[in-house]
Amino acid sequence: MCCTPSLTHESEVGVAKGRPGPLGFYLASGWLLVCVFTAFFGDFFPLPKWDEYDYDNLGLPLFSDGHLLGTDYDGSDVLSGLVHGARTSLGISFTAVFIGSVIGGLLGIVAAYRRGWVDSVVTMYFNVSLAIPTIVLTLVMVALFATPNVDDPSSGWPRELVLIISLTLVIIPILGRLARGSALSWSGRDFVLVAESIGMKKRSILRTHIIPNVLPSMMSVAFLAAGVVIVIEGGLAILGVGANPGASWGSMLAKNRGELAITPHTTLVPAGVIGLTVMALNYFGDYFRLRIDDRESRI
Amino acid sequence: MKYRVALKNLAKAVLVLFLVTFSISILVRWLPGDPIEILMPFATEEGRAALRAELGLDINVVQYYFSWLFDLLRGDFGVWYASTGDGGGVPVRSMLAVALPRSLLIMLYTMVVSIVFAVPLGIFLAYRAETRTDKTISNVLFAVSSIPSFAIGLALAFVVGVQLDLLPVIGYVPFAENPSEHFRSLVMPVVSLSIGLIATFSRLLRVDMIATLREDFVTMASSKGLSNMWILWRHVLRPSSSTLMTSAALQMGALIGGAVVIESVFALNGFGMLLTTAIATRQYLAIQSLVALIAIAYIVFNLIVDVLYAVVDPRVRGGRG
Amino acid sequence: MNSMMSIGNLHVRFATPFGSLEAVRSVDLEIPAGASVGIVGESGSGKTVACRAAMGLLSGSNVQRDGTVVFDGKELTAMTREEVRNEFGTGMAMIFQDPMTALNPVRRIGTQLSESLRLRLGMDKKAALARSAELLSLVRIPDPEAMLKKFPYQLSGGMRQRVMIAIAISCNPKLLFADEPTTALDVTVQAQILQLLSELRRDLKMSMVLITHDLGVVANHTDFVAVMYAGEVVEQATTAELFANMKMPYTQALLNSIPNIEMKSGERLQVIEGRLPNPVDRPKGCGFVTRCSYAQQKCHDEHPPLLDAGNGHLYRCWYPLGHTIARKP
Amino acid sequence: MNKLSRGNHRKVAFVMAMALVASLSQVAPAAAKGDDIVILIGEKDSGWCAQDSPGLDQISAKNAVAETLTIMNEKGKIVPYLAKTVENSADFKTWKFTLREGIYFHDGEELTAATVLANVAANLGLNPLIPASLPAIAWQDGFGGVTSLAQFAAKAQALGKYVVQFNLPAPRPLFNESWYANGRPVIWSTKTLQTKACGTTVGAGTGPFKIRSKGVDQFQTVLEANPNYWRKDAAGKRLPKAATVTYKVVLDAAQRTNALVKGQADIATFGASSGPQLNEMKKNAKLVLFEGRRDTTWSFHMNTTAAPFNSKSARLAFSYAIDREALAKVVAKGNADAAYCFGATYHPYNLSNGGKKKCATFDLAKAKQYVAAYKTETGKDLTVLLPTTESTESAKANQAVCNMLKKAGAACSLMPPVTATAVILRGFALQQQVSWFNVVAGYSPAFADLFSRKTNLELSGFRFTNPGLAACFQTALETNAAAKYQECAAVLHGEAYWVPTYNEGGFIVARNTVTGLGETPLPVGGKRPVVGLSGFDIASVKVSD
Repeated sequence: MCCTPSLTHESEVGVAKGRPGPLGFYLASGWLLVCVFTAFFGDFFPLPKWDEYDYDNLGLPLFSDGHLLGTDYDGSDVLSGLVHGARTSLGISFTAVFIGSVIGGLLGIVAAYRRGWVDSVVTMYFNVSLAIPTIVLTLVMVALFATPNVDDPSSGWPRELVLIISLTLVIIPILGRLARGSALSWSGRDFVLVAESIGMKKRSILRTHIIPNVLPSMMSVAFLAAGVVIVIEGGLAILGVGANPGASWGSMLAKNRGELAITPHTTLVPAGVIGLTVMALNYFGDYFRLRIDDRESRI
Repeated sequence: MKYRVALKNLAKAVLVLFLVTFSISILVRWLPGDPIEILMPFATEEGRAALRAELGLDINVVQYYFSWLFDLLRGDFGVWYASTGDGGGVPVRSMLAVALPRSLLIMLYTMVVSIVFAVPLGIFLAYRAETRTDKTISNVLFAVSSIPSFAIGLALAFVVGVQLDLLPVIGYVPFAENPSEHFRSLVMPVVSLSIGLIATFSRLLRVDMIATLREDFVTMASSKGLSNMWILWRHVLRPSSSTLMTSAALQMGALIGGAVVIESVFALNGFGMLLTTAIATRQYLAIQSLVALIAIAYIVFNLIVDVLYAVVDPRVRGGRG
Repeated sequence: MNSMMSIGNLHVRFATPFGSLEAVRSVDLEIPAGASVGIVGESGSGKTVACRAAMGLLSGSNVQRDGTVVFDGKELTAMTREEVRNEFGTGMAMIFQDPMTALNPVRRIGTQLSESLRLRLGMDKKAALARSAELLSLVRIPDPEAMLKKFPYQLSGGMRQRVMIAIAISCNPKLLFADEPTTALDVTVQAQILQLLSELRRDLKMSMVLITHDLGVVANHTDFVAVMYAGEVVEQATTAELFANMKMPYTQALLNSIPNIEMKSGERLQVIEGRLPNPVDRPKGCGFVTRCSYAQQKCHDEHPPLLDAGNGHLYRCWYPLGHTIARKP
Repeated sequence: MNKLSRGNHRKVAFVMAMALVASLSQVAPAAAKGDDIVILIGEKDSGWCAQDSPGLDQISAKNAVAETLTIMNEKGKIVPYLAKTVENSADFKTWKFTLREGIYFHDGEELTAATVLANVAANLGLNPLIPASLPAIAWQDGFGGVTSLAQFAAKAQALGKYVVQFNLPAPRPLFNESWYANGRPVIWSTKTLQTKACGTTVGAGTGPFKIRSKGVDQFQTVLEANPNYWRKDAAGKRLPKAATVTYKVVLDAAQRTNALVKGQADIATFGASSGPQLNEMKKNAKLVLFEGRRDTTWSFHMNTTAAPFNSKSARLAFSYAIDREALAKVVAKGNADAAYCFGATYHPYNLSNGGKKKCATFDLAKAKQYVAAYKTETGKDLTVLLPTTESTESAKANQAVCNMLKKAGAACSLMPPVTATAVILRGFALQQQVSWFNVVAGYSPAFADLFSRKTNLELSGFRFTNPGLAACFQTALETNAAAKYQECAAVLHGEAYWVPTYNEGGFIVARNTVTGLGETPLPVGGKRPVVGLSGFDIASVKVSD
């Protein structure tokens, strides 16, 4: 209470004051809800198909008849692209981050709590996979799994699935390291020692003391990671290993990048949508973190 | 005691290096398609057998790995086979001699620029934490950091390069050839890569600095009558920089191979393009050597950061913390 | 006697989402030149905030400070931040509670000590370091030259506190705030540090404000005492007068909560039951009412004003000690 | 120490900032002026050796250094070039090339009959199954499939210092064209042939420019004028006009456009797939566009030895499903034509003469019908796998094709470039069902050759298993009769082995300061086309200040 620093405008109470206000929260979650809704029910919207080219309407500007957000220079409808892209981008990013944080989180927590050789092995795994570049990993994964056997062209795994797997592999060590660090600091706290001293089983200590405390910071970072994955996927699209051209927000950007000077809206609009989503995810993550901080402080 | 810790870290680093290169050996072998067919589609039987032996396809992966490793340790990075050649090619080392310095410089400049801009920005945001200024800038930074670098690069090329006619839009000029052109040729690529990093770094720094600003020693410094700028730069920055350094080390490794898209846009033709081409054309030896270099870079930067931790925070030197 | 600092009707409010939190309210305090004033109160009573507010160390969009603070003839409350900052170090200085957290862990003792000499007094680097060594010997640190090169974590708690005192007095301040300077230390070191402070105060002719929760410390090292409770000054007198003629049940409770050598074995230390009132939603009567064994209905209904018992002895109680009627069974 | 390093940080930051400011404040550099020409090309390649597979952009650079015995003039006719005369017997079995005298390689060697024989010998044994070795196909086929020097010696001989004679086992009416083959079979000096790196990083030819430096990564090639060049301009003045030429590889078409508009380059080449950029540049008064004849046909061809395209129904379904008009628009934005039958209308294979199209064209109903027929035949759904390259255009075009197939009821997926590149490199798609292939060779006998060589048909990526077709093309090749070619082409299309999609020409865009493009006279009269099948001639090109 006493130690309000003079230097910053933030103080302990200041944080409370600076908590994301309800308006921002509603805006952010509203945007995410719209995106998620679109991802699920986009097919029912009365729109042209995202991957069909309207050959007579190349590069229509915004607010054209029949094409609300115009078309790109290939004649595909930008709005339908965004609607379809919501499913691909969010699907890939949310799934990869969710699975990645569950696996990474568990590995990290177990490593931190068991210490010894388990910790060494898990940490080594994190370091090794961090040292392998994302691009190499994804290129190899796509070559390995997303390539249909020529004798049976329907045999390869869907590209999106392979992307999810490789991005999950990218996420695991990042969130895993975070979880390990956080679990390490929590497991040194007094209440854990107390629990141990009264003979509580390791597993129940993990369940009741460590995991609930590690979870909040993991979740706030996971929200950020979800945003980052949306962006990474766009970068992969340029190398031809991302989603098909125009199938995700990132690949819309990648596909239309050459026409930036000619039909700027076809890059700016998807970039704006990605930006908004990443911002909303960040906001949500922040809100989440502060809510949890709040909970802790009330205990 | 200290030396033992250092040795232990070094041993771990070597083990990581070993595991990375070994797993790449295995992964590369799994890649679909017979490399002989790809690298030497029209060779004679003897030629095929020779290449098969050279690529170690006739021995098991462990033997092959070690023979590659010993070659690498001797400085032999393998051969880059001409795409439709008869098994002849260019040494990977001579390809690297062209590509690696470029990528390292781009990485270095990007880091310097990102940090030079991110640090004051992070300090400013922490100083103004939770004010409207902070929130506005933070949100803008987030939006900007979510735009992929290639989009920023192309937009810059068009606006700064073509419309304002300020900078060259393509090409790389070596420093030795013309220092000022060298910098000019790299401004846009470096800026495209930096913008996202500036956003990331300044936000990381902001969070850590806000925590540090709550420390008593900041109030103490303030009560000594020191100016805010002095306190922020001299008292708060250093104890708040560990996350930033960790993140920077990770990014450096990633930038060397990961700038491929920017390399392509600005016709810089560095390490990233080499790597992706190597994978697409199944340059087995090259892939392994290139990935090994990235892993080495990753490890070296992490070791450097460990040393920097000690420079920045004396408690680490003392064996605490 | 000249006034070194005069605090008039000081209020400090923090804006919170739950409403305005009034941490300090209507504090009047006089710090005579050359005198030592003790501010006593339990944790959260607002003593630290009051002092920091008086110095001008609190700022931010969520902090609101009202009242006047006159320091050495200058009205601090009317000055800009820059002007106030110019008073820091040379005019006013502060010693913090926990020397572990108040010294920057990543900077050398010498750097931290000499920087104010260089920045505030304009000394060059060499002179500043020489002076720093002198200051360290002044606070009785052995081998000051070696000490300059050390980092805070390499020092013991007592040493760190001495370093902090050295930093605080480095620019010869006229007024020294010592915010619980000994809480973080063990008992033997506590006594040495307090002794040192008193001697320094005398030698350097400083005024001092000693913030503590320990009435025992106050008894030995101060000339005047102000007791704070829930953001208010509830009792104020010269030290001698206060101990001779204690008016507030709260002050007495504080006194009883100090361990005493004369305590018989088996006797239990008295604790003050209950909690400080919620600063956002204060009771309308006396803030101590729920914890006071003397409380009457009036204490619930009306906020007691500051009353004068003569001799400059002020107190804030409807039923002060020594008052015959009001004792509860 | 801490103090010091901290001080340095500031200094370093300051210096960096100043350097940035200084470099920004400078005015942009002037474009390469006068004698130095900068040309941007959109394609990286592995080298210029005969076995390498340079594309058009690289060939234009390669032909600035090394030249061919014959060449195509602006009317599309093959004329002698390094050779002074080319004579043949009436049965097209004996060919005599008389070389020009006094032509010297950059390394000082004189061009003689021996050099030509050494060049042919160096290319024996190359695998003719990949397009890269189209010249090898032509040569080897011409010699009846010889693979050893001993066999070769009997069939080719020097009749004098400057005369070479080839005795072919079968009639080859277009043997002179084999020595042009879009600029591929260049004549290197004997020393160049002896190095492994023949033209990859070094090499001496007879061309107007010699190699000054060529990066191992093939991204930048700097050439300098050959002072002893044999050709002169129309006024009899020395060629080449420029002092240096720099070829830079810029993969991104938008960036080639930017650099050109900005003046960082003088000339850039584009394919029709850069349609959006071309359309923009057409509006820019500072730039001049040259479009070559639309004689490159992008086609699909199918592997008939394996499912699904061993079924004629599958092939017909594919052929009818593709809307050529739409595809041309998707890919080229008005800078290419739909190809209904093979090639441009003047091509000997072309069947659409007189408006009577004899080829399968877009017809969704028929496509659906054949998809269904395939299902009844085999019990399986028709599934097609299209290989893509890294380029966005390739992915876009393939996706459009996939959509068309899906509309017809067939399944379709894209093969990722990381795998497709490998498969494509692998001796022309040994495993592929379908490949996208550009047939540049308007008149190249080498192309027909692919169908006529029975063994190749079985091994190559084309894998046509139709002996009748092979024989047909063999006859056409030996007689060079357009009618015969059309007859074979009719079979080709009737069986839907071959699905042409669109025809494109190359584009050269130059700044209006560039002069002399396409003005170099050929020694036998006439000119090279501005944009030809082997790129363009830069001997007379100059940039005015």
